[in-house]
Amino acid sequence: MEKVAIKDSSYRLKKAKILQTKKLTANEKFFEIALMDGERLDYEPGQFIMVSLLGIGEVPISVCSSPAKRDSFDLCIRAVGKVTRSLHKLKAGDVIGIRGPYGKGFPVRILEGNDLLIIAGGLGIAPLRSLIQYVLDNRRDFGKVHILFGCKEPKDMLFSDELEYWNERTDLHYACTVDRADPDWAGNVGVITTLMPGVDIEPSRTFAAVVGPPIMYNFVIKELIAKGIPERQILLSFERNMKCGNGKCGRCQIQNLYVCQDGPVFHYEQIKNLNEAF
Amino acid sequence: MEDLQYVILKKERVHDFISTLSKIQKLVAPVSKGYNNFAFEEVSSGSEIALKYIPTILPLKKFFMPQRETLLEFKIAKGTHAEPVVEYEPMTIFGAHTCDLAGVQCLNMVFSERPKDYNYLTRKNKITLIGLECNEYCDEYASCHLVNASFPSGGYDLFFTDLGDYFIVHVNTQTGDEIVDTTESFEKADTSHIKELKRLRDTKSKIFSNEVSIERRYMPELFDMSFRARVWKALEERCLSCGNCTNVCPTCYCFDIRDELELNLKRGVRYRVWDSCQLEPFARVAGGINFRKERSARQRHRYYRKFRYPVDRFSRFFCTGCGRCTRTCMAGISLKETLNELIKESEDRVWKKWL
Amino acid sequence: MKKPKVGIFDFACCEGCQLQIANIGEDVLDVLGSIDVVEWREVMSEKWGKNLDIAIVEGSITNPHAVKRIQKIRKKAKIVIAYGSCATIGGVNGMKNNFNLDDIRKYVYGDSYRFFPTEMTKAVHQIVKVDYFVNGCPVYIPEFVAVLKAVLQGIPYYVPDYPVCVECKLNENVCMYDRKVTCLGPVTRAGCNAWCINNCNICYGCRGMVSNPNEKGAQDVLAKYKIPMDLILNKMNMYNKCRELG
Amino acid sequence: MDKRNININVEYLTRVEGHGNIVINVKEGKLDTCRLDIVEAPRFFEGMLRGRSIFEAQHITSRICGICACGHTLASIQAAEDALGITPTEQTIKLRRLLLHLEMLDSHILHIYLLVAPDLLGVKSFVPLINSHNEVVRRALRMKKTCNDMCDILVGRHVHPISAIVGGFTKLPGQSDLDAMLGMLKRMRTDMDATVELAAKLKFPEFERDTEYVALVNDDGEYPLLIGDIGSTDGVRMNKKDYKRITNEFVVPYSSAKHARLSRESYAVGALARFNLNSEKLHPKAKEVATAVGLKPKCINPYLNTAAQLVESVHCLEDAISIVEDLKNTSLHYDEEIVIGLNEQSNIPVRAGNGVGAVEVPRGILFHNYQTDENGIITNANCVIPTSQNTGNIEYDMMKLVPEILDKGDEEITLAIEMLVRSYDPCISCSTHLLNIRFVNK
Ligand SMILES: Cc1cc2nc3c(=O)[nH]c(=O)nc-3n(C[C@H](O)[C@H](O)[C@H](O)COP(=O)(O)OP(=O)(O)OC[C@H]3O[C@@H](n4cnc5c(N)ncnc54)[C@H](O)[C@@H]3O)c2cc1C
Ligand code: SF4
Ligand code: SF4
Ligand code: SF4
Repeated sequence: MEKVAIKDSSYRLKKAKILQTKKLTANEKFFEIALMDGERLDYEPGQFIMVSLLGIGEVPISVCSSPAKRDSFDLCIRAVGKVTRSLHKLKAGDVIGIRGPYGKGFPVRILEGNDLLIIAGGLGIAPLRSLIQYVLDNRRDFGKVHILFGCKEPKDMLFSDELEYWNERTDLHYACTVDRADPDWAGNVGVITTLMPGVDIEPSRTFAAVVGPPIMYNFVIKELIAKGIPERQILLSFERNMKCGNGKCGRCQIQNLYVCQDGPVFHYEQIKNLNEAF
Repeated sequence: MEDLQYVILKKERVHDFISTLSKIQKLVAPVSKGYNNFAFEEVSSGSEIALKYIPTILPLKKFFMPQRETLLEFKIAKGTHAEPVVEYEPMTIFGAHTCDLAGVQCLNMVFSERPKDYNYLTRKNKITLIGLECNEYCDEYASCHLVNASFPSGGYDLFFTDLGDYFIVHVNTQTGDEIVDTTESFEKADTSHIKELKRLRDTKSKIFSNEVSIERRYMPELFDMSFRARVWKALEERCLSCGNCTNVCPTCYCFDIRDELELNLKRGVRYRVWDSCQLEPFARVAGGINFRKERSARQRHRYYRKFRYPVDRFSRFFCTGCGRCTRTCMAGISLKETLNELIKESEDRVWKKWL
Repeated sequence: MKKPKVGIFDFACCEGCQLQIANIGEDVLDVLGSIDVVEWREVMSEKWGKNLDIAIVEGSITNPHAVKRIQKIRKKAKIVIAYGSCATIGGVNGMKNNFNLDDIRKYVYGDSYRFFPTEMTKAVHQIVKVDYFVNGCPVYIPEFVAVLKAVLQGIPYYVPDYPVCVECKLNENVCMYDRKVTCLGPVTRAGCNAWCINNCNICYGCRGMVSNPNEKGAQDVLAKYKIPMDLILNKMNMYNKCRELG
Repeated sequence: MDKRNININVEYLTRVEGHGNIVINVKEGKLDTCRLDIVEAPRFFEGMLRGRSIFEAQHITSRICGICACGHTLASIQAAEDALGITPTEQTIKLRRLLLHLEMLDSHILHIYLLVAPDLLGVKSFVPLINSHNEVVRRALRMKKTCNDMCDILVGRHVHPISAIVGGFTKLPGQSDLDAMLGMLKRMRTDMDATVELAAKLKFPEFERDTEYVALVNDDGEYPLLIGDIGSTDGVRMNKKDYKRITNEFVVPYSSAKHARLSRESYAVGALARFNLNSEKLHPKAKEVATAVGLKPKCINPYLNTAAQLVESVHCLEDAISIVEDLKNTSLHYDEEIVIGLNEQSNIPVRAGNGVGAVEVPRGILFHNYQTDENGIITNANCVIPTSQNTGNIEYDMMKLVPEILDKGDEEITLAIEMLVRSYDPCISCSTHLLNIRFVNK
């Protein structure tokens, strides 16, 4: 058996340093990361990277910052298992491996000049934060912007200071809701679709970007279509099991589509007939 | 047929040829494992080889993408350093049937697609492939004609056809040419040999005919109609989810990637292993949702990955008709039967629509 | 990093799984170099008695005394590893549960049977919480080492939830069903690299069943090969009887 | 002698396989109690075997003891074949002898290095030896691993062998496997020499008590381990089928325990017993070692059981080499590979029967006995392990030893007694059906 190094391997890792971490909720942690060796990550909002902890494993994570932030990027990670729990133990200065970015993000060139209805459920805010920050960085290029956010309980609220900031901005409409309130909660209570009647949109010029847990999609899409938004203008991001990110390992397939390469962001029109999508 | 590309190997010289070949580099060929089972294993003499064999337990993919292969080697001490590597072993494969050659062609397409998989491609370039024609069906499980894999169509360096006292050999590549030169076992073919070959192929085209009652070109359409077919539901109760059908399939290439550390927790490797869409955890994500929870959905996915999805991507079927999945299934799930049932079910539907 | 303090304890079992540790050979010194074994009755006279980082527990729980002892160990140990079939699924000791307990006691010990209190055999997790499982009768050394590394890394170890057939095929064995012999591979959790089939025996199910076995399908297969149901149930019960206790 | 009171209670005797307690009570200089209690949780193997196919017996009874798994397997197979009326082929017997040698070697090495040596070197366990005698520990592990690797080749694994079943082997070693084994065995000679050298230096306590020694005997030139009649140093000889005559349970007057007895109140089995009965059949190299360590029959110092284990190790290594060389020369008959049956495929006809297996395992003779109905289903089972035969003898040894060393301190007495028990290499994890379990009903 012979062994040689492969320069162009699609599994080659880039070294990245954690600049800072911040606990967001009991289960989610925020990481600001910079590539080492003078490299930069070029990505679109909605794309993801593979994050490696050598000896433990590799997981797909959405980049949650705006590409305009050139020198570093952000991740928001929920601790659920092997790799993600181990990532939570890291602190500023620690080094991780990454590869990517991968997949198709939100088509910002197409979104430009249109109104946006951004709907995030729970951790779905992570990839959407990238889009929102991008939109805010380039606010002039977009029409009206609505952001709807829902999560289980107030304590699960991610990026609460940023939500606060969006709420205060006059150039966008922001609303949020929780499934279950706690005594300190004065806001909306109910599933995310309860916020939708309050949004006034011009369907033909509105693009909806929706990211959340699988069960959320069915209900939200129904509402959006009822509001008259064309199927082509509804964008969804999917989460599937993923190992390679290269469209080979087969884990993330939704029928004939590979989430890692053809997605994770899809037009509703593209996938509405795929039984395995929902 | 171009004469120049053909040589012949007399039967009495086969053993010489094999032992010479085995001295050039590692040689693997089909050997008998008993109970009408065969496997590609290393050989050094002609007597070890089973020239008449039905498809081996594992297909050739085990040489092109081994069951376990290292992707990265890393050290954890002092930051992290990881180096992508490929492990390979130059070898010659002798005796590949047309279905298995087709399987390798499929894998070549997959791993050449961007982003290219250099682990596969590097290894592939070190493998010499010598095909061997099936003059008749291996058994009732084969369906190679349906998928257009019953006749040779490239993908080899040399291709052997048994014509009684001798093999006629098609030289397809320069590597093949070099083998002919260095082993010095071959003679030039003349027109009578070529005629013999033609005659064999004519007979073959009478023996080999569509194993399933559908024309090849209608297959994608059949599958387009069949996503909700009852056939899949019926498989729910039968399939044991043992993953045998995908492991033995020449074109199933799904894999898992894992890390392994040495005990000192300082060095390790990242490696990939074969995986199977038939296994319970395959499409399960954090949080416990399983996107293909039902065995029926998993079986359906397998069939679509053979007959429908690759048609869009690679313009060919990813079934080579080798029949391994049927042969290996202890629940007796048969590829041909499933297809026939799909056809019957769709005919019902079309018929009812007309009524 | 400070070396974790490890205790190795045995309950009703053959102690073969402990022996597997010695069978690692010289590499065991690397294993012992990464942990600090403070209690291991089979090979050590030292006794510890204090709190432990890791308790490796071999054997099934078969009498009231053992129940108390395992509860004590659980209280003392941060991490409990159930080690070997007896500990993880009850193993061969579970066959006892096929019988009336008094009857089996009388059979073996005659009139003195009263001196041998016994209870239904249970796996360790059926009494106390277990953090890691090392299945197998005996344990497969590479898997044990993998679990140990996961413990040291502080990450979970997932026992494969797919059948032995997967590994069996990767090893390119002739399937036992082709030899007209029943094999429990299709319903047994992988992780042993199809040890028994590699050696031309059948799988006896020593690693426990996969989480979602297709029982109906398995019955059809048996019918197809004309194998009597009770024979296979009997075989299933060799290692997996304790499953019934929930 | 002063009127001492001694109360020794060693709970969870360590460095033995399985769980045992020692209870010694000296009241005013007189020995009052002297017991070896077996506290292993009973596992009821014999009970569980009822209703099982005779072809499953070997798989199940191997699980009686992980240390002598191959021994139990072989005794079980022998009993089953006896019951079914099968005669194994010559090749099968050769391979089984080889397997038994490997296990003997493995177990003796484990016992000498990991369990006895710490006592003789004055440490608590082999763990401190890792630092103080690193090379010794490495050698022990290396030798053990070699035995283990060879078992892997021969039967799949040492702990609960896979391919050895009733009728023969499901898989036979290939030519390259035989070469590999031969290489390993030959390389082991260096380590064995070093072991002999080390052991020659060890000093064993001086203590003697005459007793009856029981082991397999035969009439050919072979040191009997796998096949033979039951023989004793008191001149008894009988067929293995009559094993119940010696292991027969009987009640001794001073307790409710049951003992095994042949010509006297107790007897001993194990390496020393085998040596005392068959030493002239040992391999010449083993004989040399016996002379070197001053062991000659009839030796009645139980502590020297360890020395006898050393001598046997040399014998097993050398004889294993001859067996493998022989197999290589004659080359294996691969058509003897058998398909596992488990009654689904009646390759082997079944019948009603009653079979006994008697095999010398590291700690002495092991008996398995099965009765089956006409379908080959076990109706009665009995397994008698060496340790249960030895326990009575150990107690008589203790009764003689304790008064002799009453002038020593408690700790020294405890150690002397623990060492005595350990020298028998008791394997009480085999708690199938212990004859002499002592009920603590004070
Ligand atoms: C495109 C994309 C973008 C994503 N973006 C983000 C993001 O921005 N932030 C984020 O937090 N996550 C994101 N995820 C999800 C994230 O990738 C997963 O949470 C992560 O892969 C989990 O890996 P893990 O190693 O931590 O968990 P694992 O150890 O793999 O386990 C996950 C869960 O499954 C269970 N499990 C796994 N295997 C087994 C088994 N064999 N037996 C029993 N139980 C098992 C575990 O108990 C655990 O609950 C994204 C996923 C995708 C596909
Ligand atoms: S699906 Fe079955 S017939 Fe088709 S290539 Fe795979 S194994 Fe062969
Ligand atoms: S031999 Fe057993 S484990 Fe192997 S494929 Fe067949 S059924 Fe599965
Ligand atoms: S093959 Fe089956 S019985 Fe054998 S070790 Fe694996 S799980 Fe246990």
